[in-house]
Amino acid sequence: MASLDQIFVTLKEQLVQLFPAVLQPYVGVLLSIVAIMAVFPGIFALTTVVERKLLARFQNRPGPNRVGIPLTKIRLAGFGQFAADGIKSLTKEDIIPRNADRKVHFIAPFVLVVPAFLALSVLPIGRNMTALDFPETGLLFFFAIGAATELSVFMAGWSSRNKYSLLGAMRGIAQMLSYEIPLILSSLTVVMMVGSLSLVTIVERQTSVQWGFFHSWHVFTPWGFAGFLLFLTAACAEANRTPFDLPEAESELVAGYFTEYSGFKFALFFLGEYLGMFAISGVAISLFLGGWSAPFTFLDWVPSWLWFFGKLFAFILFFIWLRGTLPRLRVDQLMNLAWKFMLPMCLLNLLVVGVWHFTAEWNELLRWSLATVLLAGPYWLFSRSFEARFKPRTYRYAADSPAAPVVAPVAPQVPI
Amino acid sequence: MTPLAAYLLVSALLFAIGFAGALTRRNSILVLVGVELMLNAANLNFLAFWRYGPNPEALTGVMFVLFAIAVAAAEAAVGLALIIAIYRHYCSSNVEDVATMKG
Amino acid sequence: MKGIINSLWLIPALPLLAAGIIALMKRPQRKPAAALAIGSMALAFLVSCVAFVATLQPEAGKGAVQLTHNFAWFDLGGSALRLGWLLDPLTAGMLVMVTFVGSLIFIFSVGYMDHDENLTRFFGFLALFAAAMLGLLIANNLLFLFMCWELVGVASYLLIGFWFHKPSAAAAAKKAFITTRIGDLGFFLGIVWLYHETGTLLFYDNGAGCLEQGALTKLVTQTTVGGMAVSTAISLLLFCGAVGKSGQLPLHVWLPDAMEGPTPVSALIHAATMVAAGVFLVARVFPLMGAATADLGLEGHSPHTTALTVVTWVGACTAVFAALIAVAQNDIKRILAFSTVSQLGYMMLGLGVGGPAVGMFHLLTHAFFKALLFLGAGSVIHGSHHEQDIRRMGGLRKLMPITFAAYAVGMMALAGFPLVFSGFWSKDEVLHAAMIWSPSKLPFLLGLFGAVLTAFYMTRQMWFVFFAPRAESASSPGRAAHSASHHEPQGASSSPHESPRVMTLPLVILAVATVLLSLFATPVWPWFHAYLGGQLDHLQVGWSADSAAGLTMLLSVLAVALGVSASWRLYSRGKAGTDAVERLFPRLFRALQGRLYVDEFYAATVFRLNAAVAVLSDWADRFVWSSVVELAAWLAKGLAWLSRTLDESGINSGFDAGCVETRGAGGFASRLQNGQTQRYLRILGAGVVVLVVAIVWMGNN
Amino acid sequence: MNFIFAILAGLTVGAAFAAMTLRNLVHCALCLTVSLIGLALLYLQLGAEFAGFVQVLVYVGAVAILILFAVLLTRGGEAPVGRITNSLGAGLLVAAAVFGVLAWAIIGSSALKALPKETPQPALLVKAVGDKLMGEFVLPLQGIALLLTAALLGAVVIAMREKSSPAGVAVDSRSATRNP
Repeated sequence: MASLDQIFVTLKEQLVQLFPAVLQPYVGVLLSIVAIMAVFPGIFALTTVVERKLLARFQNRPGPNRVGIPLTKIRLAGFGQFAADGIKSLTKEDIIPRNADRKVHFIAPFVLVVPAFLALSVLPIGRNMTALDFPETGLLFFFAIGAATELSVFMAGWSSRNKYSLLGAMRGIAQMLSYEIPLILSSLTVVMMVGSLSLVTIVERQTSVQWGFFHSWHVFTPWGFAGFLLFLTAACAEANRTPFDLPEAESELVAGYFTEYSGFKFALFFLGEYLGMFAISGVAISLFLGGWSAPFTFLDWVPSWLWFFGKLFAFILFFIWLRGTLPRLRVDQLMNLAWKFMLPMCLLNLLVVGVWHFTAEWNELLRWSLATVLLAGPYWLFSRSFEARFKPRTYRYAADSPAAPVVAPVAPQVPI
Repeated sequence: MTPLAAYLLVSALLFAIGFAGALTRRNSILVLVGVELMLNAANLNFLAFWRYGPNPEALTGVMFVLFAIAVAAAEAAVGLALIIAIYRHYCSSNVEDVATMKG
Repeated sequence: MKGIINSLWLIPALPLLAAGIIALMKRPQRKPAAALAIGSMALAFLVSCVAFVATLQPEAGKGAVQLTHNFAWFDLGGSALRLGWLLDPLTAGMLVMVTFVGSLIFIFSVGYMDHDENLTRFFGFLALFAAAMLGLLIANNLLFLFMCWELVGVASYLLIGFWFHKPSAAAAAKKAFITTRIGDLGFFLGIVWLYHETGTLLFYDNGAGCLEQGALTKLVTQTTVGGMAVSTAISLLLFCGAVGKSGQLPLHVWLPDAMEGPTPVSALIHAATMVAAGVFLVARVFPLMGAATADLGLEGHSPHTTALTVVTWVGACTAVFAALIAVAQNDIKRILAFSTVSQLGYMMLGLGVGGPAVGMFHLLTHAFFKALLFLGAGSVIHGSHHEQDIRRMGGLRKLMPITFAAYAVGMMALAGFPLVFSGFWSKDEVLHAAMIWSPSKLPFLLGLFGAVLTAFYMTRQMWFVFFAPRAESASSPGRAAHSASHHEPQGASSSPHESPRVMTLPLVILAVATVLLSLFATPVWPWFHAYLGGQLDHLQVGWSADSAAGLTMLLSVLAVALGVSASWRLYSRGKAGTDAVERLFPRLFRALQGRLYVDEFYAATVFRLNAAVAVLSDWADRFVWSSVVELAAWLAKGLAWLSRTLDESGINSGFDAGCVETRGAGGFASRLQNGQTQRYLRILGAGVVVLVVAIVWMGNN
Repeated sequence: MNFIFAILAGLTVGAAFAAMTLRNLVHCALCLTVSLIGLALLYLQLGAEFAGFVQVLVYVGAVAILILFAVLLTRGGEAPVGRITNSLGAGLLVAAAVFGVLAWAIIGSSALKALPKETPQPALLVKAVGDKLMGEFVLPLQGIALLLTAALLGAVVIAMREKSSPAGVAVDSRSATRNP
């Protein structure tokens, strides 16, 4: 079984051996990058169809089910759709608005896609399977690269010379900046506990066996659970997924910052968005869900990369499910949630991690209940104060606003 | 030329470019950009000296750069806030327009 | 159990904390505020019970339990100002009474003040009041006692003037505050003198306190003006405070006016807290008051010192005086107020002739039944829509049965119905002690007469409120106006109704307590005496009183019977709407109704004197002092003119020359500051170039 | 001379030059971003991985975005017409003098020549940085925390929209200062 687990690693080594020694390191990196650039767009293609079909089922309609293999009767339940979509977007006319800033307009999609691939390449997708291993700063690299997304959104929105694009870009940047803070803070909990910024180390730390039959994933601790939920919420917002899809709210802003994109560049934006979602899901998996490790020790025989991709698919399905279920937030609700709920909870979670670290000698039950109380009490308080904010709002101009009060002319008071 | 001298030259060039920008551009945001470039040039100096200096294990260069980045972030935030406030006040972001306090 | 002394401070601290928290609450937070106040009082009651239990086990041969806990508050030069807590039977009994009655009054207030929008503030003040009183009780330091004493005064000011939008309430609050301040002046002088003489204000401090043997001996042997012993003089000064606080004869005028406050406040002031403070003070400093010199060492029940004699006479006179006035009052609460003044007179009388046990027992029983009566009156007022005139009530026996029953118990206790009512036993003790008081029999006779009057006016009140045929409310103009102001429809809803359970429950509890208390100080089982005296282990059941006791009981029963029967006959046969006594003695009645014109007397004498002194000072200020001031002002003006002339002609020209030069230099420098940031920056850059060149040159050389 | 260093240095300096010379402010800001990324790569080249990634995170993720927002908030999105520089000759002269003096000092420095030409890559452990931050440099760290808080509050207060329009007041004060 170990051979199946390491099959890609050995394959790469043997391929590298075919080249002269001087070129070997470069070839190794190249192979890894090629693999990444092949696998994740493939998952992207699959996801588009799955999402369309699943959303259709949620809405009680069949969804794409026609396109199969051309010139045959095989329909593959519509799973040939992605190829058709891809060909369509590649062959469509590339429209650039006349007033647009052409250079920036052209660069923007690449600024989105390239960092997304880079971010994907630091993920440990299996045992010994990390394309770009930064032994010191993997997680930091991920977040640093993530900053490029905002830049790309700005470039796309600004260069289009379109109000909707600019508004969408502004919304998007504000949202990403706001949710980057809870995202980083909630992942800091793991960094604090593990003492390393390397994703590989973090995953390996979670493979230790607890109570004989399951791996000690971070999500199975109070702080880990809270951190996971916070991370997941922030990740939804970072990936612009429902219920945080305000930047591209089609009912308000047409399509947000990529309104003015078409054809291949639009496809690149689409790809970039999904790759970003995969990357952030992968980080969530690595930080909290044990990365490539199996949940139970008796399932260890399943290859590690299969576990990773299985979890990734679970995440994708979860995101699709959310999109089919939840309504969109309002802008003020979005910001309130980030700054007034998630940020305090993240800071509190950092505190709890500290407590957890220093109470390692304690009785497990006591430690658990202390951490749980520390998290659940404020959670209850914060969420209570939040209920009021989600109630319907009366708008200033919708409320009765009588005409300006008529001021009666006051007769001058003449002293008699 | 040693690598250190090369880094220092790049740093000096960067500093000079930033300085020239800060000296000549009319828009105050670009003056701030020039200042940022100068700060970063200084950071490159610190790191170059840390890398090629006598005792890199002391990490002083790296620490200084980290602190400098934090301070620069604060400086940028306050500076831009000032520029926006000035823009609201004078409806201009040109440096030579803001001379109310001149002698 | 003895360790309770270290946490005795909890008892006042709890209501104080509650008051502090309530002060921070918002107005709509009514329920939390009430719950907090009541809860803190209930907790204080529990701690008090623990303290009480601790005092029940005296160590053999040492007398009463006396626990103290002293500590230095702050250092003052070489000496430290020390405060402390004191726990002895006196304190413990008062603590239990105050917290118990206080809790009940708090609970009652929930119902009574239900319609008031400032309930939160009310409970804050109540808690502050209770805290101050409890602090006063546990004080082992006269200064601390005085501070709490003044706090009680402030709280009473706030509470009496609670409905400050009524001018009468605001005036009453001011009156209460100022009148008691007059007494407090004497009190404070006494404190200062005592500190001057003994160097300590601690009551008990292991032999070094001001109420202990060493200090007392010193005080008694020294004499001051007129050959009076210093102890007597200080005692009288301290008694001034008690007179003010407890509404004794010259300074009783504030107490009836204090009825302007809400009824629970009246109950609290009259039963548990404020007026009891004066009596408590006398009982507390009783060793000082009773400290006798050798030449005054007469035989008797207690040492007949000058101070105690004064106390006795003041008490006896107050008892009769107030009872007389009470006969002719028509306001239900005002009758009770004068009754309180009268009963306080009894307490003082008891203290003077019989010592702390006699006076304090009457204080305790009175606290219960007067709280009961006031709360009952509150219930009646609440039930009959804030009607306070007894002539407009009547027939409430059927409409408010629970209130009636409880009120009857209180009335009988106050009037001194024999055997099962605590008031009988405590009053009997006072009378008994007065009877065997050797200097004079007149206080006893006055007391007896007071007892007749007490029975008389209480019966009158009962008859008017509960028995008299119901007056037609619609015919009364005042009543109609009252109803109109409340927008109430005339008819069914305006008829009196029984109060809610939150108000009747405290009444029932207090009634039961009133009856039960009578068990504790009968001549058969004088438990309370033994408790205060620390002789619980010698307590025996059996007839322990002398022959005078029997006689006293008989006389007091007769007095009660006389009062009740006379009153009942007069009033039950009289016509409705008029007063029988008024018909018989119209002039006397009017004088009594006018409260014997004491207020008017004060207005004619004290106020005029005050005004005259004010005019005199004004004149002196205007003509004597102002001329001195103006002379000084002229001198200063002349000096100023001289220096100005010197300044302008001499010094200034030199400065001017300097200033011109400086200005020129500044003008030159200011041209450099053209406001162009980039120009500054260029100069800076040039400076950097010069600097670097200089550094490199120096480094190379 | 390293080939990669040359590319990175060229990228950085070129982007910086563009940032200081372009007409459109947004282009300037984007070029600044490129220059800062180039600097971060130079840091990586120097072995300061942590500092490099922090540089990207802070400058690209925050400062660049901040500058872009400021550009848009001050209506700088359109390329300005007319003069974009101010006393160009004097400024360039001073800047060139500064560069000349610095380069002269660097090249002529004997102390630099005394340093070894090649040193082994120092092992920079993030853990060591963390230990230093929490140990030796804990006071500056606290100071930075305080500074950032103060800057946050200050930025909010300064940039907060004033209630009343102060434009009239400003004009008044300016005209008032014209009088000697």
